[in-house]
Amino acid sequence: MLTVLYFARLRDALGVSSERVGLPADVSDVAGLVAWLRLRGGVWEDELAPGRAFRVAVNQDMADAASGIKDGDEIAIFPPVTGG
Amino acid sequence: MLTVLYFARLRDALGVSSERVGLPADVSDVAGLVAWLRLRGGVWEDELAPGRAFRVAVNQDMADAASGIKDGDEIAIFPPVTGG
Amino acid sequence: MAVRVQQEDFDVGAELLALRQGNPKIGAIASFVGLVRDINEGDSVAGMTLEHYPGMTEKALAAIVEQAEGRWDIYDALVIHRVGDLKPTDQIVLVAVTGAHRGETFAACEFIMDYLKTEAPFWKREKTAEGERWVDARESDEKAALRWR
Amino acid sequence: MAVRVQQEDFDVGAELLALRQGNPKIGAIASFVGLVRDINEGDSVAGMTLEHYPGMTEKALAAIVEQAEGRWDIYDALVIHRVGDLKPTDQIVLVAVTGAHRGETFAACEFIMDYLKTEAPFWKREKTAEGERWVDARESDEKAALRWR
Repeated sequence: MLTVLYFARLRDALGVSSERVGLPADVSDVAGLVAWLRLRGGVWEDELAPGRAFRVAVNQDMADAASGIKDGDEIAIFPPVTGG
Repeated sequence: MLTVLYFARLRDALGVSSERVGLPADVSDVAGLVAWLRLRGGVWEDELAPGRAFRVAVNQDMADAASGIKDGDEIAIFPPVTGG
Repeated sequence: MAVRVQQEDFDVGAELLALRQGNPKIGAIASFVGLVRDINEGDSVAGMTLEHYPGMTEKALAAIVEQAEGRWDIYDALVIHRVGDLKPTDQIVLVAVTGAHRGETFAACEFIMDYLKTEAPFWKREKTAEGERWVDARESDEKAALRWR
Repeated sequence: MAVRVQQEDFDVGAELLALRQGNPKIGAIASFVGLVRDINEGDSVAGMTLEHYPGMTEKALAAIVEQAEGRWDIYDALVIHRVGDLKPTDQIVLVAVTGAHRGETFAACEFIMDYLKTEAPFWKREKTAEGERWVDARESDEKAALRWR
């Protein structure tokens, strides 16, 4: 299982702040997970489309498309940060 | 008349903090005044020798060798500053 | 090093005093305070809510401060960032860095702020006359962070 | 703009608050505090006396702040510099700059400090175990000021 968290504008747009999903069989990195989430269609396809500005963290570290994902990980997907 | 002020290490070395002097006839700029003071010999010659690090202000503005001097001016001679 | 994420306001004077207390080798403290402005992108702002990612935020801030400590010869650094509801003139963030000399403290303080702006998971939601809106990330912040590479 | 040369200590928190009060357009305050260290050039320092050139000092500081205001888009700036007898951990100088955004306030604050170090008529006399000595100007301070040219 993965814990997937959504924050800020993305959470509002997707309508979910956190979910538990089984690690899809063919997903081993961030790019794969995002592609898998896009298959849900609708806002998922829109918000996570290539070229849209969002960031992904794996186990609370900033990640990129190639970062590995394994069972039990905490994944977070969120817009570019705007603190400070 | 000129008012000439000396500060910090230079005041200690020259043994004077302030003096009033008549504007020497052939002095019209900072270089001329410093050369005239050097003629006093001893510590004056040493401390104001070419190549020694000191600064001159004319009427409370930082000046250079070519800055003009006229009767009534307040001249200050001091070491490089070390505040902050 | 100390990193705090909190709803409560902070007292800059007291924080700076605590940061330097007990170290007479400190000659320099550079600090930065970020405040809520009453205007943004030309619109009047009545207030904002700061959201964050608990756990990751603290971790990200600590990693940024560690980078600064590895890069400059500084003694200590403090980051306080508020979350929750804030109104114009409220303090948002404090970054303070102590060291022997000013150059290192200025650089480290600005570096921490630039990285915080692009790496620490905080998001601002503004209240304007037209309703609430998420603040967009600024390209100028990306550029500011990139110049340290 | 305010420039003060004084023997008394100052309260950083209160000064920053006063500087930003009444202007909700301020989003950034960069500040710097210089402190007396208990060591310099490898020798232990028991205290120091700060001498200045009354009249010119205030004029020089005001001119430096005016240059900063002409160069960066800032709202206000404050410089407080102490004179007289100081001991380790005492505050020497405060420079604080307010503005809409952080980049300008950091730059202006560091510029003012760098110029103050090379242009404002202050001189330090240190008390060490070997007696009193005038502090020599540092070449690194000249270089720091030159990079703004």
